[in-house]
Amino acid sequence: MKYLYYPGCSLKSSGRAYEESLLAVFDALDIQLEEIDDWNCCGATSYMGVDEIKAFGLAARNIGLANRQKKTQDDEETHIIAPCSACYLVLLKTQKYLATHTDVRNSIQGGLSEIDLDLNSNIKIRHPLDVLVNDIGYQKIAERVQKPLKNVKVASYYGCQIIRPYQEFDKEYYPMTMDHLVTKLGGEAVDWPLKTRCCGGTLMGTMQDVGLQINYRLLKEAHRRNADVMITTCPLCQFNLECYQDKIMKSHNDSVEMPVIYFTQLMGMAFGLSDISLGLNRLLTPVSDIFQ
Amino acid sequence: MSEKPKVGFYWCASCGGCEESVVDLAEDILMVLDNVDIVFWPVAMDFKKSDLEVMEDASIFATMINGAVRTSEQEEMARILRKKSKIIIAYGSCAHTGGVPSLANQFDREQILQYIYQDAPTVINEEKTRPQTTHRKNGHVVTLPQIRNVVRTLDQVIDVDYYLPGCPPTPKILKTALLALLEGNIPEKGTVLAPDIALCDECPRKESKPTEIKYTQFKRPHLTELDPDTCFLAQEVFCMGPATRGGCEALCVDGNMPCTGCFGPTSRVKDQGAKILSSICSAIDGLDERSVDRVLDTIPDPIGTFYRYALAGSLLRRKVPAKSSESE
Amino acid sequence: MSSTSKNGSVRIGYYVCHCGHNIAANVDVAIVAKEIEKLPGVVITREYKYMCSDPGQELIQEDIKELNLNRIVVASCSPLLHEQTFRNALTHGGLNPYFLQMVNIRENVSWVHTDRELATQKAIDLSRAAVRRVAIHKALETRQVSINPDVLVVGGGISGINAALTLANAGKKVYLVERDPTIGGHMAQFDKTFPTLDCAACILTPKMSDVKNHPNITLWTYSEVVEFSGFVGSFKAKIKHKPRYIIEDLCVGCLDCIDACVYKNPKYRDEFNVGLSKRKPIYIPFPQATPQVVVVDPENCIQVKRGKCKMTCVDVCDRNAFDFTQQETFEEIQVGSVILTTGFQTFNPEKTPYYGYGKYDNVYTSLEVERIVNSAGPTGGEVLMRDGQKPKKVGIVHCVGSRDDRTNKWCSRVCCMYSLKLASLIKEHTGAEVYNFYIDMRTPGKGYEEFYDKVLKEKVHFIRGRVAEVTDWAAEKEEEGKLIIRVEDTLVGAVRRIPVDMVVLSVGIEPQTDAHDVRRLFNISCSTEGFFTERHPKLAPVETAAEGIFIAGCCQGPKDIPDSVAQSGAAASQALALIDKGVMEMEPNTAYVLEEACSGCKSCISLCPYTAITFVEERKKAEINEALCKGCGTCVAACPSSAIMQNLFEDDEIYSEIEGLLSIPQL
Amino acid sequence: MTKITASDKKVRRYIKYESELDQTFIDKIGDAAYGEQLLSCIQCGTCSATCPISHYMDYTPRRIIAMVRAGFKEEVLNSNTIWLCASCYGCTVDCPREIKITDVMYALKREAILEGSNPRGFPIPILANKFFRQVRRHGRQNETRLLLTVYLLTNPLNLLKNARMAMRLYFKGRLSLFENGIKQKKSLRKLLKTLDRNQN
Amino acid sequence: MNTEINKTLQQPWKPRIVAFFCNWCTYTAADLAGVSRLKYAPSVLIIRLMCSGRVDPQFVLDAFAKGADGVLIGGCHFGDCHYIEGNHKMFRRYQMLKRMIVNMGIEPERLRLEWISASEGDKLKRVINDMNEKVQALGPLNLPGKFQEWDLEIQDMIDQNGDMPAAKEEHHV
Ligand SMILES: Cc1cc2nc3c(=O)[nH]c(=O)nc-3n(C[C@H](O)[C@H](O)[C@H](O)COP(=O)(O)OP(=O)(O)OC[C@H]3O[C@@H](n4cnc5c(N)ncnc54)[C@H](O)[C@@H]3O)c2cc1C
Ligand SMILES: Cc1cc2nc3c(=O)[nH]c(=O)nc-3n(C[C@H](O)[C@H](O)[C@H](O)COP(=O)(O)OP(=O)(O)OC[C@H]3O[C@@H](n4cnc5c(N)ncnc54)[C@H](O)[C@@H]3O)c2cc1C
Ligand code: SF4
Ligand code: SF4
Ligand code: SF4
Ligand code: SF4
Ligand code: SF4
Ligand code: SF4
Ligand code: SF4
Ligand code: SF4
Repeated sequence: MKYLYYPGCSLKSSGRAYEESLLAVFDALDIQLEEIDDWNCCGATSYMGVDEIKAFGLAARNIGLANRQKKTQDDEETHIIAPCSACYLVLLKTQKYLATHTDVRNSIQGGLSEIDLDLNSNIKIRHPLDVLVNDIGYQKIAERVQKPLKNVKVASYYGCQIIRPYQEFDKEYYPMTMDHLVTKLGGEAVDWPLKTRCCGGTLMGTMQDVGLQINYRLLKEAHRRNADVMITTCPLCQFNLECYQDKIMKSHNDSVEMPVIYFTQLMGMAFGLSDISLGLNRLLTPVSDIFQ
Repeated sequence: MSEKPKVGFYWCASCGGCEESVVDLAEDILMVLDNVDIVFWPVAMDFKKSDLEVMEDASIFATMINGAVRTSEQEEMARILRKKSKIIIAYGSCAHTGGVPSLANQFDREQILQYIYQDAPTVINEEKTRPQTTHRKNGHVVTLPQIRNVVRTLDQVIDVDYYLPGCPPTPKILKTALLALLEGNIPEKGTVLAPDIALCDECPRKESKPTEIKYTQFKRPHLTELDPDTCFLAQEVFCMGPATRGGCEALCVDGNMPCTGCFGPTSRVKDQGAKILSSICSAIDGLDERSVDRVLDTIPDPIGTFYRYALAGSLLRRKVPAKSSESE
Repeated sequence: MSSTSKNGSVRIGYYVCHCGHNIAANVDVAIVAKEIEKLPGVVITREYKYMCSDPGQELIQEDIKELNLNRIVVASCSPLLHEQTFRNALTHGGLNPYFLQMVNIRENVSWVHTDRELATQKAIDLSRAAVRRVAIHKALETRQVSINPDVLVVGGGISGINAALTLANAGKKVYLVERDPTIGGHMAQFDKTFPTLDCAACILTPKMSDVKNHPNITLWTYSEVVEFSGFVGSFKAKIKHKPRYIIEDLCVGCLDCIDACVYKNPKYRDEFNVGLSKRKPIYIPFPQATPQVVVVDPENCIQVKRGKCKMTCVDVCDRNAFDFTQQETFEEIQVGSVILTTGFQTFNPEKTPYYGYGKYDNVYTSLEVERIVNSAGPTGGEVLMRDGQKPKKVGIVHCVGSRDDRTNKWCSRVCCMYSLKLASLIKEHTGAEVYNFYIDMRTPGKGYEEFYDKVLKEKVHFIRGRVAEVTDWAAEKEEEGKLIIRVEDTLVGAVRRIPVDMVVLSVGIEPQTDAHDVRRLFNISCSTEGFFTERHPKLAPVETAAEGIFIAGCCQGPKDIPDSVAQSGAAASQALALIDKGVMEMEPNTAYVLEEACSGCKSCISLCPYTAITFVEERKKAEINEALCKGCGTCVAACPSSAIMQNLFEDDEIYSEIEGLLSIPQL
Repeated sequence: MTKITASDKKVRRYIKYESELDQTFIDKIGDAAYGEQLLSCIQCGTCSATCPISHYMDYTPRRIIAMVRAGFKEEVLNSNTIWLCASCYGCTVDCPREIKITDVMYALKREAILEGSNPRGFPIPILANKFFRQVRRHGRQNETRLLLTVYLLTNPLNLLKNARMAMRLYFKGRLSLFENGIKQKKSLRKLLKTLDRNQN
Repeated sequence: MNTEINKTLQQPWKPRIVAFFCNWCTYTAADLAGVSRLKYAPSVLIIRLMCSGRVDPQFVLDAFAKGADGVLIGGCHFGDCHYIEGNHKMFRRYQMLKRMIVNMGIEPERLRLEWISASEGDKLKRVINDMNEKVQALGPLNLPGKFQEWDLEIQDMIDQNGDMPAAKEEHHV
């Protein structure tokens, strides 16, 4: 099966390492990804709060583009892989909303027709985590492991937006896919209660005090549970938890230092891929030293 | 051989299939020919109206007329035949209940002509020529019959004695009916000469029909892989069998196609379409408007589905024209 | 078509009533009578001041005799009011009562229209329809069924026990079928009952032994109804008895065998204690179980499973009560009515993972806590947690699984009250701080609010807010090692985190998982969730749409013990009323299949709400059980061959009404 | 709630007259995306308890719902709650009445922007607006420039505070200063324009 | 014909609506409307059935064919049906019947289904008056007249030949 790839804005800047590691891991598993041509911003969270119709419109354009690309290639069922939680949620939400609200759908379809795009088709929005564990399967991933993560305790942090309220691949209260993945990579999954608690999103930028406190709670609990590393599925979570760590520790006067990396980076490491190919060099809190 | 009873055949608005079915009697036809004298059969032999007109009234024992009645000529011929025949048998769905031609009753004559002679994508007709009832050329006048606004069943035009249903009637029921009549076994006037019980009774798939079906959709037969042994309704494929007179030996079902209703309703039913609607829609799966409508949406052409062969003979007979077009 | 009397021709008498001024003021009755007189078949038309009065009725009777009338039309008030009156008049006049047709020209005409001419015209139209219709009426017989006085009660909770005793005390024979090894239901598991806090065992056990000892009650525990058929007055039920491997009549309940079992220690989940303790493969659910007979668990007993046990149990029994060859046995009984009291089950909190049930040891369901506070329970009445500790702080979470669109939408009605009860009991047993987290406090019942007040004064904490989460995530030092309850204290307006040692989930009441099977078996209806539906929510709360089948207790909807008892008493008295009357009369408006016209298409079978229609395999035709048909006519309308007819509402009768109504030429 | 100027500044009027309420508010918000269920809120507070940010909000989500119902339009639109909501959907998933609270928050944000009643000095509406423009112009967002603008517009001091981190990120290749727009900008603008038109 | 009636007939045209009411809810509501002396248009002619589930679509078409200008069906609200769900079954048929008559050129306002409980006498009044008004505005449907009118095109031949087709009777075996 071929997957279309929707990177989203973050994966081209602050989340660059996510993209690098994602591509490396998919490549290592022999899965082709094809970037959607001329994709635009997903219309994320903040846009919804300004103009809903246009937010849906932006997301819909991407779906329309995928539809066009799909048609030219004659694939039956096309899946868009959206790694950023916000993009994933917005695309999924748009699709589900338009499916049930005909008036809005008609209006959006009207706009798309003007630029020769078309919504109708059976396109599925997928998160790479979903694709990896459900399409590729734990089995195949386990087989690819070259350097098992012996004795590494991993706290899987799903964040909020990939797990609720639209997805269907995992439980919304106690998601376990990433935890299972960690065990398949040879590591030890830490059971901790905050794995779906929000990182505050853009609050870190806009109301820093609030953002720092929220992220402190997360790091603190992971620490308390003796995690060696935290893995995330979202560029914003990773950014908040990693890049602000200095500040978090300073403002709370507590040492909660911990590497925070993308789950794809962790996979790549277990696969034995090079640091550079996984973008590990881009981390502010280095990670390599804990893997002996 | 003038001892043999005289028999006539005539066709009105029909596809010719009914005539074909007479021929399909194959070797049996010889047996029929042995017993009767065909005195009128324009499709097979050269008979003219004038031949008919000179016959004595009530000199024909039985005439079988197939086809719905759509033109003035057909009306005229039907009337003459009525006069000349002791027994008139409406032969086939079209004569019986209107048949497929009567689906045209959903439109006005004008709408139909407009489409056929102008709007149809395959038509080029810049002069906007339309058929005329009279045409003069080189001093000759050619007349054509008039096309009526309404398609009619035979009994809406003349008095009919018996009906042979089917599109076309099967050779078997024709033979049985003919022989019965010839033997002087004369049923009550108005009888439909086929078993008075619905198709399910003789359908080979009857066993496989569950006692409870909740319809969640109706699948189009041509888009569905049809199980060759299971009742169509159980496969959510629309089947007219429950509301259609049997006697066809379930030919369509044998060919893995659902019954479309050509034998018409059974005798207690006034309106075949209304009855199938009633039975099937009662069992739709859905408690609210939205879910019911979702199922109903999968029957895109209700009239064509419920009344494929019976629109002219139905309670409403034809579409009520909109006020504006009525006045013309 | 029309079957007429004697001389074969239809002779109709038409009577139009003035109803004092009620009709005559707005309808010109004289003109109506004159118009109707012209119709074919009408022999006589009369107008009269009060048709329903004795002289009015006598008028009809005399005409029947003198004019040889065989059809009567009365144009007066609503048939819902006087149809019976005039039917009786026909009977007295020697005519079959169903040769009557009424025309409602009061409620449907004179009272609702002001234009006299139009009203008169409408009265004529309606009368013409009636005249046409009555001409083809048939003679019909009123149906009567006699009632077998025996009653089947299904489910031996407090509701079933009470219903059975009420009937038995009235001298009726009762079969009580319970699927567990003992009767008692949920109530047997409680320690105290709200609002009086009287001891459940003290009030229940005497009733249980009454049931066992009552000469009129046949008690079958460990049994189920597996087949059920028939109709009101004469139902047939097949009962399955599961093997206990003990001869019930021999066992005296000494329990020596349990001690003697080769399993030295209890090993298997004890259902009665909701899994809080273990039992052996041979056990008795609880000491006062009724009947007081042990039962062998076929899943775990070595002898049953593999046939190779030393059978130390058998050796010790000096009553020779063991019989390992026992098989399932079946029994058929005949009864005239049935009372269903199959009760409820509690909501499974694994469906609300945010409350940590099954994840954290110290999260309990209320039913578990009922056992824990019970002095006969697994902890001997001491409130101890799974780790053996006494809790110092306890949180009781209300509405678990209830009032929630994602689980059960309804309010379970008893959990507020039992949460108050448990709060009070826990505080009494342990002195712990107890917190109740509630959305709304529902205490509608006699003495209930007073009980709430008492618990308030016991210094139990009440926080109005639905708990969002129970977690072991400690945000502050004080929270470490505790379970933290996160809630908005909506009255104060602040989010709070309250660390506790023990959490009690007040799980809601929901229908038994097999409720749909049971309803299908007994042919009644239930809501999509599975609570059995009463015939009318206010006026027929224990009857069902199926004649002769009654419901009571929690199988009908959540309720507490007082209401269960009241309702089961009501159900028993409804059954008694039926038995006392001995027969039931039914309107002859049943549907019937014309076999020669039925193609066996089965379209009708599932449409009947009372499963009165069956497909007869031998003849491949549908057949309607007249006793079950209630005459709705749904199947009649739906039969695609018009092979189903309906007495009193035949197709032809309705067509002639339509024709009669409309036969005036339109302008 | 409305302040009154009394000689003692601490005295406030805590009464609300019907004339001060907007009874149509609920319909407006209810009509917006997914808001239909609003009326069935039982004020259970699950949303507030679940919300990771409610303790910073001036009204908890539950109170916002109650106030929307009652027509406290001014207070709601001026509250920081709607801007603090991080769209984590926790409340939406937990609400026993399946009220889409997150979408209600969105609807309220939109309403606030429309009415121009954003709380002062609150950078979130500004961020949203900037973001909006950037996407309209280039089709994608550039996080760096976005943040820069926001900081400059709201609290330039913040910029200094975060400067060190920014430098580190820059050297790690995680900040890009260049616009990285899409190719068919025109078609995107056309789409947005059509949608604008359709809306009005 | 009586002069009184003739006078009625000469009055401005009034619609004739055939109503099928279920015994338990809507018919009882009509009784209630009567007892409460509510006033409504005299155009509705009621036929009482035990349940709205008894309404055979043939009845509706037959009523139209025999000259009704409208057909009103009344039953119990969902959940209140005396026979549990006869009204649901009627509703499903009605949804299709409605599509069908519209396809056959009959205005949708001429067929109406209403749930009217035994206590809703005022709703009954409202529904009848409203339907009466709408049908009045549409004018007569008059199918029997239309059938005659349509057959005018074959009348000349009939006259010429002097024989009319016998009225179509139901064919019984
Ligand atoms: C935790 C808790 C505490 C409570 N505390 C109180 C209280 O203090 N005071 C109070 O008034 N109420 C209390 N209640 C409510 C009380 O439990 C019920 O009102 C009462 O038990 C209802 O009795 P019942 O007979 O209808 O049902 P049940 O007690 O459930 O009995 C039903 C019986 O039917 C049997 N059965 C089920 N299906 C079948 C079948 N198919 N065939 C044969 N048998 C069958 C079952 O085995 C069971 O024995 C409490 C409820 C709970 C959950
Ligand atoms: C405002 C209001 C609204 C309500 N709405 C609803 C509702 O919507 N649904 C619902 O289910 N319930 C409702 N209820 C409750 C309902 O009214 C009662 O449940 C019900 O009426 C109780 O009926 P009853 O026969 O016990 O008592 P009552 O209705 O009080 O009847 C008692 C009768 O006994 C007579 N009587 C009294 N003493 C004597 C005597 N010594 N000798 C002879 N006769 C005597 C009285 O005159 C009276 O006729 C409502 C109650 C109120 C106050
Ligand atoms: S419904 Fe059709 S397929 Fe099914 S038994 Fe009847 S005729 Fe046969
Ligand atoms: S089976 Fe025998 S030993 Fe066991 S309890 Fe009964 S009587 Fe006692
Ligand atoms: S047979 Fe064995 S296992 Fe079973 S009850 Fe007796 S001793 Fe126990
Ligand atoms: S009784 Fe109380 S605890 Fe139980 S569901 Fe109702 S409100 Fe909730
Ligand atoms: S619907 Fe009619 S034909 Fe079909 S099985 Fe029932 S009674 Fe027979
Ligand atoms: S009339 Fe109603 S109750 Fe009687 S058999 Fe038919 S569907 Fe069942
Ligand atoms: S969780 Fe839902 S029902 Fe409860 S207060 Fe919040 S919005 Fe209202
Ligand atoms: S979506 Fe907003 S209001 Fe809801 S829980 Fe998350 S932050 Fe709080």
